[in-house]
Amino acid sequence: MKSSYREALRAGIREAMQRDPRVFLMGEDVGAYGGSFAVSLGLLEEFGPERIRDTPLSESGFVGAGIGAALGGMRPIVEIMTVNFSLLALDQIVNNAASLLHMSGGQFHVPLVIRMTTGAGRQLGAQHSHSLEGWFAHIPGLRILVPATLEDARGMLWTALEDPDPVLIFEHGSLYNVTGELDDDAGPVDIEAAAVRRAGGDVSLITYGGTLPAVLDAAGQLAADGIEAEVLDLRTLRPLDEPAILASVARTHRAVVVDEGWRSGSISAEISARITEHAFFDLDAPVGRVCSAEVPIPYSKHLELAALPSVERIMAAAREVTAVRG
Amino acid sequence: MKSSYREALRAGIREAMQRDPRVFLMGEDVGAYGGSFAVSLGLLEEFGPERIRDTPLSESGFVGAGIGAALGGMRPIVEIMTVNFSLLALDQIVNNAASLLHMSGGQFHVPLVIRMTTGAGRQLGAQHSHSLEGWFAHIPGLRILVPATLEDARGMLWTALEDPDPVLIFEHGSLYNVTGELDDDAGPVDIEAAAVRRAGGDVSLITYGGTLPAVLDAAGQLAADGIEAEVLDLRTLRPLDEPAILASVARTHRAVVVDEGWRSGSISAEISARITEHAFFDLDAPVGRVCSAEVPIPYSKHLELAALPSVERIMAAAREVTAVRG
Amino acid sequence: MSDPMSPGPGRVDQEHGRHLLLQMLRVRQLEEKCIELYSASKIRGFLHVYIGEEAVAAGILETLSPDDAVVATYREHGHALLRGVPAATILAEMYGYLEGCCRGRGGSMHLFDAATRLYGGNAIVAGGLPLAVGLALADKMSGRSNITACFFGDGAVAEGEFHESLNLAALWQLPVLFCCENNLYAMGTALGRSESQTDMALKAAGYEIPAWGVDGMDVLAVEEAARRAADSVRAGGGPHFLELRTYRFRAHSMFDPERYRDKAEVLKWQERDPIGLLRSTLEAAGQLGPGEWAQLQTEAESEIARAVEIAETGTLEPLEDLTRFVYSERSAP
Amino acid sequence: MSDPMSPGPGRVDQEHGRHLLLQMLRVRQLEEKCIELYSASKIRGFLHVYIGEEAVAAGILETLSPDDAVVATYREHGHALLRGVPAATILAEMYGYLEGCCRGRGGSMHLFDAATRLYGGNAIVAGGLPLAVGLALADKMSGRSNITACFFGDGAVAEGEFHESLNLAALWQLPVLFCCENNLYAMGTALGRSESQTDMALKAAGYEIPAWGVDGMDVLAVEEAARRAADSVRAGGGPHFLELRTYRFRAHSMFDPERYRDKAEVLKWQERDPIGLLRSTLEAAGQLGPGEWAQLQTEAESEIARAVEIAETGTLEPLEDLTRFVYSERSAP
Ligand SMILES: Cc1ncc(C[n+]2csc(CCOP(=O)(O)OP(=O)(O)O)c2C)c(N)n1
Ligand SMILES: Cc1ncc(C[n+]2csc(CCOP(=O)(O)OP(=O)(O)O)c2C)c(N)n1
Ligand SMILES: [Mg+2]
Ligand SMILES: [Mg+2]
Repeated sequence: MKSSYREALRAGIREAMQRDPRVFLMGEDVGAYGGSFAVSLGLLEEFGPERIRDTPLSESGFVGAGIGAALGGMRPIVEIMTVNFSLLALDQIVNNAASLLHMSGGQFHVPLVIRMTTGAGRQLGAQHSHSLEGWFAHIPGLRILVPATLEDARGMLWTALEDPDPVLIFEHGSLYNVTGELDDDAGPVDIEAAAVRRAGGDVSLITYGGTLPAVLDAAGQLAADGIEAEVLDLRTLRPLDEPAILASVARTHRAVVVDEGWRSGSISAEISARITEHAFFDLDAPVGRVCSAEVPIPYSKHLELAALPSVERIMAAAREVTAVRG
Repeated sequence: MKSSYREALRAGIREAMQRDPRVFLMGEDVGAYGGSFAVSLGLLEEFGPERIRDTPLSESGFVGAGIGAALGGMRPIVEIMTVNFSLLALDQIVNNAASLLHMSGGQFHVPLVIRMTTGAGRQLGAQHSHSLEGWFAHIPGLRILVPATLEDARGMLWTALEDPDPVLIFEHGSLYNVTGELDDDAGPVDIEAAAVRRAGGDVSLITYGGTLPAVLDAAGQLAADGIEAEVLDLRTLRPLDEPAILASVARTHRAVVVDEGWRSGSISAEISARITEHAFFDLDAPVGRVCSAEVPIPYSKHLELAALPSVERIMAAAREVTAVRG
Repeated sequence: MSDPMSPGPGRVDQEHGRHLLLQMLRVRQLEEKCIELYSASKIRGFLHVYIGEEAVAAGILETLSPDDAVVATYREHGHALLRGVPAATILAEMYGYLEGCCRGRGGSMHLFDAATRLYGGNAIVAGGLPLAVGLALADKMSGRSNITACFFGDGAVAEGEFHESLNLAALWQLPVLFCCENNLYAMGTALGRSESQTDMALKAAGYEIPAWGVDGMDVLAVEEAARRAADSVRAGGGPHFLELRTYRFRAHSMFDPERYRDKAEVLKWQERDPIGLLRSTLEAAGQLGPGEWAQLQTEAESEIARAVEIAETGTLEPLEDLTRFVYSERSAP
Repeated sequence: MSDPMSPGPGRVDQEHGRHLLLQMLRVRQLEEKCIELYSASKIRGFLHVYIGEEAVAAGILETLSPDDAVVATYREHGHALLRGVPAATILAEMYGYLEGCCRGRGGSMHLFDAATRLYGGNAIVAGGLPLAVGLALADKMSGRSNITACFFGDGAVAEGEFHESLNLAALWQLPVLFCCENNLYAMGTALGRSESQTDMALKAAGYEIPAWGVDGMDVLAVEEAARRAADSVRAGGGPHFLELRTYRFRAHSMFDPERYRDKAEVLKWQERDPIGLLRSTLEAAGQLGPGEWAQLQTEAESEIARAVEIAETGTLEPLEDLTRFVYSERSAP
């Protein structure tokens, strides 16, 4: 069956709503507007305004309400329109959602799913182009998912809803229109393991979410030059699938991490540090990183493109690490 | 002259207020209460309520007002009581303070200083024990300072106020009562460079702020065992003084980074990644990290201590990297 | 059961009056003990006591059913105790012991108890309000007739989360009873220096939430108002807002040197001690003799003394449990 | 200068009336052009036009002095134009050209201009309000008599930053003119589905801020109300709040399929087109003949046409400038 990433997400939401009456979707313009990125289009008509619940502009309020509803036995899916606005809800996410279980000595679970759009690339300017999923991955108590494929867009939600703890799902804005084949019986997927999206023995290209297409593209072009890259799609940023990362590096002895966050303090720093910690003597070259330039993302297209990871920069980084003779 | 860290901070604020009529201090309970950690004690009497300005509990509001006042030509010092509450002000800090200059094409400078207490260690529980300065260090447009000594507590503020861009100063709560000698004519200090606080050729212990005392302690004890550690106090987390870090590693070929943030995605990951990137072939062992356990910090003393970096864990990490034969 | 609030000769049925008095005495006694234990370094961290404000929690919690939910602040020992958490469990928590209601991980500011639906204990001012909205939403969506009582201070009113929560609750007509414990100060900041509009009922009108002010030192007035409000909330009347006008007799926390207010002001308020007030009311109505007063005091004292003894026997959570409950534990496959 | 609002025969002095009409026509023309350019892929990103709401910015900005400050939203092309930013500079910004008011880095949502004290252009709903409070604080502390006009939509009212900002401004009696552009929708969310209390004046009363509602389609009414409010703010009367009742004739942005409202509703509002209204008023008073109307239209059209021509000649910022202005540039030592 042909499906877009957006439709795959919608199918996942619809199925969850059908399966479990405790599930509901809440967020800004998820209902009457049809979803700011049309993910929830048609669901209001199907499930009604109680379960497809438009909220006022009040990110801290409705995210906190989602936490409360989860405490009260519901299974809320809270949509924050984009990661940029999640900054207004961080107190609730960090101080309540992530902390309540531990702080209460195991008494209060928060079975909440928060979805949000992340990333740049659509000329939306500095305040609308953040890639902050790496920040969230710093917080114990949260699980951070980054679906990059149709299968994951379709299947991660239900697994996340079955998790008794808060799960954040980051959907890269550039993926919504990606279209492809999706199995008719595509359903829930595991949310623990990274996935090798391309095999190759010369270098591990480690990435996730919005940059996966560019990395696959780069790997294809590198192959033409005789460099076989293994492409690892992280799928989950917290917890990181460290065994999968190390296994890949054990095969290739070289790694480049690609993510759209600003380089300093990005998730790629963590991955680089872990690889060095655990596979130092396996490495033939220092781990490379391809990230965004450390600037507020500009509106103008040429500057925005220059700021973001590109196929060219990924290829250059892969060439650089493979050129080093370990 | 004898001074506490708290008094040194106060002297810095007082001097700034005297030097420049555009400077004022604003925050929760900085005035009538005397400052929640007594940093601003007595300043209300000296400078009056216009310039020592108590605010309502509204972190986003008064931080944003500080940004606006800076745009309007003032030189505000905004005190956020603790980093824990800064989560409520992140939108203003990230989307306005850090972005306005770039986004406006260089038109609008934000000469704002934000001070806040950070860190754990005083049995305040999960919501009052965050160490999130590493998070802020991820944001282009901000400068992040972490005074660990009396000189820096005294001297960083004025230099920060002279900076045309937003500067955040993180004061570790465990340092306020630290007392020592401070030069009578101690004044502004540079805010660009890391400082070697102890020389030693066997391993670089890289740290900042609240963990500096423990690292110095560990270094002292390691020396008794014949391991000479160089202790590098970062002083600034953004920008990082990368040359100083690399110079230290060039001397020692081994490094351990110590910080109180949660390990995954901490500033120590960035430092580890940078060292590996730039000094891979100089390194005799993988870079070690000593961070906080990845748990919401518990109240009970024994668990809290177990969660935080300790002298013992620092020593063990130093021994581990020095034991590796490169 | 007859209405305890409209009795024979006095303002309150004798038995119920004594019950309320005891409730307040229990809280007072617990708090006095906490201060003592803090001075003895048995309790650490931040400690905020409720002395002077007992009538608020006592009057309001009296009107809740066991299935209702409670959200409170870091000044919540009294709420926990009156909600039914044993004093020994509360104290053990503050000692940092495994036997505490949160295994010693929460401490004074974070008392949680699933059995009594006490959802904290929140150390972020106004941070509990959105949770209360969500708890009420869950109740409403599930067709349960529970209500959620949400306590917060006057200082919380300035926070954005207050605003967002009141709007959501009113917009969706959720069963929340907002209880503003207006003790006139947020740490050292007097209400008039933190709110441009100090009339809380007018504030609430900005959200179309029925609201009224209550003498928070008069437990009978509090209970009456709370019952009226809670009944209406439970009947589907949407959120209600009570401003409880009270005063904290002690410092904000154990670190507060109280530079911001006069001793005289404190003394004036102490004349309206909620315990003293109810005692006088009962005495004037001939419902409380000196022997009975002493007996209530003794009862409260011995409960807390016994609780300390039990708490003292607590144990420390094993170090290897540090990382438990960061995530939920799953049964092995 | 005579009061332009109380003229001879009509509601407004003829010259001033035509001036206001031209101002609105200029905005309309600019916005129509933006849509055209967006469809031609010359403008990208998010584009929000002000068509239907022109009377609001036109009426209010008329009452400001050059030293006053303006804070607006992502729907701010009109504010920028009427504040004095040349149309060519605005368009160049949307083209992403170096000649734009932000070197092409801001785009449609982020027009900034130091010369006219236009502090954005903010893409975070309610994110500009705290800035406005701070700008006003700086003016007040410096003894300057400037005021800050802060524009925001009805959707912003639900945000915590709205609440915190109004309280701060009122508490400190700061010279802010809060201008709520109530166009009844926040994207697809009708006001009644986002606010429990839809009477904005009552909302503002919750902060003791003088507030009144104004017909936002009638530029003369807007100007009159704004002048009264601005004068009072400038005279030290503290913040004032205007609710401008208006309507956006177009979709929220270029991505909005407008599923949430009827075409009929839009048509009804279009009958009260602010440009049409003022035109009728002037015509009825014999202050505008058909030739003059055509002349004003031509004037607006040719200004914008010329601006497009200029904008088209723009250049791209050199790639090596990408990292400039992340931090301030210091003169070499
Ligand atoms: C968001 C936030 N900001 C600041 C603080 C520090 N703080 C703790 S209690 C308090 C005063 C709160 O006053 P109020 O809400 O009136 O409650 P009360 O202590 O009087 O019961 C402050 C400022 C905090 N805990 N959370
Ligand atoms: C904090 C935040 N949340 C969500 C959005 C997405 N968003 C952009 S405009 C808008 C609607 C705002 O409506 P209103 O304030 O009424 O202004 P209008 O567009 O009607 O002029 C929304 C939800 C945003 N930009 N910022
Ligand atoms: Mg109070
Ligand atoms: Mg609107």
